[in-house]
Amino acid sequence: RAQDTTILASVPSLTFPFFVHMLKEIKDEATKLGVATIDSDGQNSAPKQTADVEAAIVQGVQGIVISPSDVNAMAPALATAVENNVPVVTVDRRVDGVEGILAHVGADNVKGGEAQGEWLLANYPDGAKIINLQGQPGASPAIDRNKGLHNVLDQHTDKYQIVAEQTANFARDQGLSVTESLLAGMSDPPDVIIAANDDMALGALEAVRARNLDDQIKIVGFDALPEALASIRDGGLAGTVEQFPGGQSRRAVQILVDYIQNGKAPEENPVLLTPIVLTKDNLDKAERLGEVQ
Amino acid sequence: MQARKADRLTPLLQVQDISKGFPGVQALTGVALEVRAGECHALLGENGAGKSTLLKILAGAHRPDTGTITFDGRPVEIARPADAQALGIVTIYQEFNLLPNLTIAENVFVGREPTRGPFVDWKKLNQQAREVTRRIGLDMDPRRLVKDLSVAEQQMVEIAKALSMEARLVIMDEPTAALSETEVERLFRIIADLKAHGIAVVFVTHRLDEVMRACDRVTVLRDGKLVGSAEVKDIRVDDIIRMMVGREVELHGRGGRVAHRGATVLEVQNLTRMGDANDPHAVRVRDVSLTAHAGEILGIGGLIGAGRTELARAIFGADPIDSGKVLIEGREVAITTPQDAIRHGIGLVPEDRKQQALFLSLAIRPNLSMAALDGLTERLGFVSGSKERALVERYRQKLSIRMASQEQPVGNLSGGNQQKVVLARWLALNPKVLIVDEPTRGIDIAAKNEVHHLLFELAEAGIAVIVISSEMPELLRLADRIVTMREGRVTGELMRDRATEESLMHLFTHNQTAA
Amino acid sequence: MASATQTGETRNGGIDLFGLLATYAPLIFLLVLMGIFAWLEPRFLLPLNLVNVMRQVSIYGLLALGMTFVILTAGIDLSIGAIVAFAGLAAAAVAKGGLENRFAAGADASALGYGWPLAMLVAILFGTFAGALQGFAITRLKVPPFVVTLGGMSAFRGAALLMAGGGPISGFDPGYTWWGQGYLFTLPLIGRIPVPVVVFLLFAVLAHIVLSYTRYGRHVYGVGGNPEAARLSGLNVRGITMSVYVLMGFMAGLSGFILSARLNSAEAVAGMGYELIVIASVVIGGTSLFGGIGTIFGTVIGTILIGVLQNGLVLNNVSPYVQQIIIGLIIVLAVAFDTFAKSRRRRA
Amino acid sequence: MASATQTGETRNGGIDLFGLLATYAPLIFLLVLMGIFAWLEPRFLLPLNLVNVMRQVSIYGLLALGMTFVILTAGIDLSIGAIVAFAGLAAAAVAKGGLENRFAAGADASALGYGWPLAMLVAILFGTFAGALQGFAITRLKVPPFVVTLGGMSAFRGAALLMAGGGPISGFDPGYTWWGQGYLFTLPLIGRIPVPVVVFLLFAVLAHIVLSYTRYGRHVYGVGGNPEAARLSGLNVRGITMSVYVLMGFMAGLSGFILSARLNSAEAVAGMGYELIVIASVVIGGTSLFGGIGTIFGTVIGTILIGVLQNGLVLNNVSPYVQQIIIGLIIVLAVAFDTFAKSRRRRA
Ligand SMILES: Nc1ncnc2c1ncn2[C@@H]1O[C@H](COP(=O)(O)OP(=O)(O)OP(=O)(O)O)[C@@H](O)[C@H]1O
Ligand SMILES: Nc1ncnc2c1ncn2[C@@H]1O[C@H](COP(=O)(O)OP(=O)(O)OP(=O)(O)O)[C@@H](O)[C@H]1O
Ligand SMILES: [Mg+2]
Ligand SMILES: [Mg+2]
Repeated sequence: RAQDTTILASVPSLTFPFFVHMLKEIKDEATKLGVATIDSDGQNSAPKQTADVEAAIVQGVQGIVISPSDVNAMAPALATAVENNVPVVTVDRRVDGVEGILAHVGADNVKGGEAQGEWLLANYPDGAKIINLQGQPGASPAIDRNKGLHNVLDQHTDKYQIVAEQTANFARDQGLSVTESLLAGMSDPPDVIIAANDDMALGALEAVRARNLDDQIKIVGFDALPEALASIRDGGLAGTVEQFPGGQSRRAVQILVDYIQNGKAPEENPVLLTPIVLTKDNLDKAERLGEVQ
Repeated sequence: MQARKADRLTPLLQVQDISKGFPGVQALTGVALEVRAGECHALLGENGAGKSTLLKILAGAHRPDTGTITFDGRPVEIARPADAQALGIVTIYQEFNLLPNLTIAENVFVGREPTRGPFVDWKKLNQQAREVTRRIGLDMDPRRLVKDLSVAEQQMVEIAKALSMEARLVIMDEPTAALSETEVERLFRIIADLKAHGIAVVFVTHRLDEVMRACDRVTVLRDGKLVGSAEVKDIRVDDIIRMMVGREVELHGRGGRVAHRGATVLEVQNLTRMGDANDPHAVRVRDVSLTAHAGEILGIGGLIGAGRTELARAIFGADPIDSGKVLIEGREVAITTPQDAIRHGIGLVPEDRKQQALFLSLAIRPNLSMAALDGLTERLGFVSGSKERALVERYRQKLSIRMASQEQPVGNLSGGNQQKVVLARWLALNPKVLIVDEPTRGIDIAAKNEVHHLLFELAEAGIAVIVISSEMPELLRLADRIVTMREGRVTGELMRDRATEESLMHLFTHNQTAA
Repeated sequence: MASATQTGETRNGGIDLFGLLATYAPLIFLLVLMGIFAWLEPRFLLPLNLVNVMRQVSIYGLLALGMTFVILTAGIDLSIGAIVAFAGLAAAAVAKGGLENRFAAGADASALGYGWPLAMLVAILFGTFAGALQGFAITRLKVPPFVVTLGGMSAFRGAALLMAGGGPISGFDPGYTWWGQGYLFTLPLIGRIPVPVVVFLLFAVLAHIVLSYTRYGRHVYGVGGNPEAARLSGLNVRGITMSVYVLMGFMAGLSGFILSARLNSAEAVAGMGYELIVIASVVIGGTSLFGGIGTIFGTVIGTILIGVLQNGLVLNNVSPYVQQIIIGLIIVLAVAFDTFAKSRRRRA
Repeated sequence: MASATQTGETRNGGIDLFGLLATYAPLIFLLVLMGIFAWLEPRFLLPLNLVNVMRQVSIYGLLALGMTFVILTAGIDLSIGAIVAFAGLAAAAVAKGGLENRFAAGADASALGYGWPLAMLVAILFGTFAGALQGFAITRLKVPPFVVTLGGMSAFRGAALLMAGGGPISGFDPGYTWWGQGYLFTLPLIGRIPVPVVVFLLFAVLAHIVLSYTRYGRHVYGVGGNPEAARLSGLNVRGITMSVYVLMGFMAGLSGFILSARLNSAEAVAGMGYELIVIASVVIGGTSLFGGIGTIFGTVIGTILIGVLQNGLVLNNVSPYVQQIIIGLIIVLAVAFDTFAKSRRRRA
């Protein structure tokens, strides 16, 4: 009966490598458990993801693994799913105000931002000047990661001074050009650049290198993409935040399939993985190290 | 419109000391105009004299810089078209002002559509439109879209629109330019009818015979200044011309031209072009055969919608043909695009200058050289600036095109000079066959005269010239031989000496083929 | 439209097949597409699914109605996505009684806030105002619509972000969410009909009547066909042009409200990219970007076509990447088909 | 084009102030803007910063050159962002010798791959091909450019995502990255001049020459100014229209290559939203969306203006939200100013 089980695997946007990886992991795990999947790309739009969920319900899927594009906006669609007795497991991001979500597996972005902050405290005990490269304005991961960073730093405003806070829209070229501009505008360079994702961090790295400031300025990204890991390995980025998307995804699928096939609800819920900052020293903890030759 | 018997002597409209400047041009300086109720008043002048500008001021399309307007004895302020309409000043503009995507009926009553509740009353609208269009002899389904009409048909819609209004003064800016004899006749009857109802008409034309036939008084402008006014009965055409041009212009002669027909250059055999596969009424050109000879001017005459333009376009490869052959110097040639036509030495000066010939966003130089660039191009596709300027200069002199500089935007040349630029574009390719469609539409007598003589010269130079004209005098003056068309068919052919207005009109309106 | 060409009648009153084909090309294309999807995946035809599709398109649809007016005047509006977000946030803020208590849950929210009627009103006012602002720039500063609304796209998005302080506002009372999630009545076979669908169809009928049977509507066509001529014919071209952007703004405001109700949340990134989807829908529906030609009927079809496309591809589990490729191709093909059909009709 | 309208020369050969104003309106606007930024933040004028700005705009600039040709024919191309990503990935794949070893670091990469010359070639071929495809749909299927390239935008992005499988390809050999990060020579006061800037300026000069002095350029203006007249003058309207999209594709391909070299990485999301920035630049430069009017000089100014705007706002550490609002307003104002200046000049 495993064969005729089909689940929906939906992520916020496949334009971000992070979610591409997440989707891939979900599918792999599903295949391993002999479960078919329907893929869905939210295309950064709650209505689009809602449409996909609704279509899947029509399709008669037995379960849904989803990383909601928005905590609130996806609630109605997932509520419908629950009403139709389609079990839902959320990954990475929660959904608010829906009764009867089977489980949430995640390491939320605020914690990730906090991890970046903690890394600062640890590595710059006596303070630092910081450039904060924020993600796409208004997008929930951008908001949460930024919030996390501030949660930590705002308690030590005396020592840790954010000299510039600009958005680079999660995009590498803007990470580069914005950093270029900021550096040109500063009499003395900052100590650290904190970026809300690896793309922007890697862009910033190119800018810093171009000014030969790479040994003065440390850069921390977010998402632990293989490219970032490679960069850390080769002494580029100082670090990145690992949220174990693969682990989350696999765990989520296991929980869901276990419930569908054996009616067993998970004992622990929510399943929370604490994000960590990866550096040269603990690179071995990186989930996707394997993908880096 | 209801009759109002008005005292014929007190002026209905009095315009004093009007000046209007456009950036770079002073279009009008201290012009005055006086129009009496129930008269037809001709406003004359060369291209660019300021006629349309003055009329647009009366219509509320332009604001004058200075000057006063008195209407019905009261000083009035005409700020926008609506004001003019409120006063009963109705205008037929020189450039068409129809809404292409609306029906004939909607265009006639635009802004005044009969409504039932919040809705347009279509039945009433169409039936009222029918009445008006019938009155001016345009018998067509009022639900047809205006964009599907020919130039002349559109002009008739304009007239219908004007007549449908509560008019006291009807302004007509070159209404006959796009019309052929029969419509012109009809228009004159309409004007007479208007006068009878005490409605005044201001009439602009470049055809002076029309002034003599239909108008009571004339006012002449030159270079935006008033030259004078006169009673038509007191003056002769030559006087008017002297007022307009400031010198004598020989009008009727053929410049001592004697036709000597050379070898056959162009031969068209059984050419047919369907307008639309599934609408038999739309056949544009049916089974037309004709020949054009070197050194000869061939005229093609007909009423509007006769298919002349369509024939010209088909020969030139601008429209696809459904059957028939085209031979150049005896050899059959395949012409499917204008490029083909040009390669085989055919040129076409289209009927609608602004829409089909001019590049209004460009200067005179690129406009004139556009078709001839190949000849001016050197290595790597570079256009030789010197050669190009030389070319433009040559034709400026040859055609005496009045321009300030080659870099002047072609848009602010007068109609006549614009037409010369277009002609020059084709002469620069020295074609074997030159087809000119309505070559003098909307250009003044002096310029017209020059264009005519130019066409004579071209024929002398051994080019086969084909002239399409809706103006019979022009046809009779220019052509050595005239082919007549009706409903897409050739209805006859006359040598010049045998052709008269009567014989032509007969062929335009009857189907039998004369020798 | 009571014009010969649009009703597919020939001059001589008979029936003109090509005319009909030209008029109904988008519909034919839609039906073919639906046929294919139904054949590949019978579930596609389930009433539940079709109702879903209709609800999904209803917001695009509302926008497309306004866009039809804009494009008929040969204009364009790229700012609607931003206005949707902007208006949605405004409505949410009102409903929550200010930005402070943005996450207060449903129950007490209604207590704090000013209720949905005011919220809806404010959303519409914001949208209309935004539209008027752009209409002003277009008619008075004489800046082409593409540029003005490109600027507006950036400016209003910025305004929305500023207003939201980046964060979403969510959790509205049932009266509010009813507008996006509620149902109005139940039809036999089909089932419950969602509110947004009804709103969309109501406005569609209204828009059709206005465009085809009122002076104003006819004048919109006129202005689109030839502005200068329209002016000289005594039409108030500026006013009419202004009005279509105001109308578009009104629709965007309303859509913003309904979207927030549907998602039970308003955020600054809402509505991103809607402008292109909506313009595509309108053009697929046979409206000419050069103005003067187009119908509401076509727009409705075009909107549904895009919705069916997205739904059908997901239903058939097509890879998301491939989906984008197919959608791109279909958009071009649909318009190509329409153009071809029109060209076979009596040439203008 | 060297017409009175552009060179501000009057009929009587004298100097026409309004003509000049009209010609140089964008430049004037740019200088004013730079003045303001310099006043707010003196570091804005540092050679280093100005060089940065030039490098940042060089890629938009290359695209804007192609877009000028397109818009001169009254066309538009919304697909360039997607093509940039697509071409960049193609180049990267070649340089890395396939998608497998996408993160292999610099050194060994060169060993594996086929080197930058082939990579560059492939990027340009991909771009050109994409352009040709769209040109075909526009000239043969008679689908309006807006629609075709809207479809292309979706389709090529999908293709890029498919190709990249979502992940970036990065780490190229020095020969490759030189095209984005290298320097060609050093100027006295200014300092080292980046390669992309030189490439941009070279192509700008080339484009200017082609448009102003060659038959082809003339034909482009002709087709844009009045297609029907162009056809009747024996111009190959289809061919010319086709060519501008091919040209645009070529530029997009080249830009994709240079962008990947600059970022030392290629990804499917590269170039998102470039189309609008680029179109804005061209229009700000005084090119008319209705075709037939425009200059390369204006486009260069327009591009720099956008770059200066973004850079200046960041330098002054303006809130990102407010930045979007300001950029939106400036775009409209710049074009309004240009329109006004032109309207005061003798009408063409
Ligand atoms: N909108 C305008 N902008 C600039 N110049 C204009 C404009 N309209 C007319 N002109 C100029 O004003 C002068 C008078 O033009 P107008 O059209 O009144 O002449 P006209 O007597 O009607 O000529 P025609 O017999 O060819 O119609 C011309 O030099 C023309 O170039
Ligand atoms: N653009 C058009 N759309 C539809 N029908 C047209 C169009 N132009 C002309 N026709 C029709 O084709 C026939 C021939 O028109 P055409 O213009 O060739 O006549 P013509 O002899 O050139 O007269 P004129 O040029 O003075 O209008 C007429 O029935 C006319 O109504
Ligand atoms: Mg005139
Ligand atoms: Mg004709």
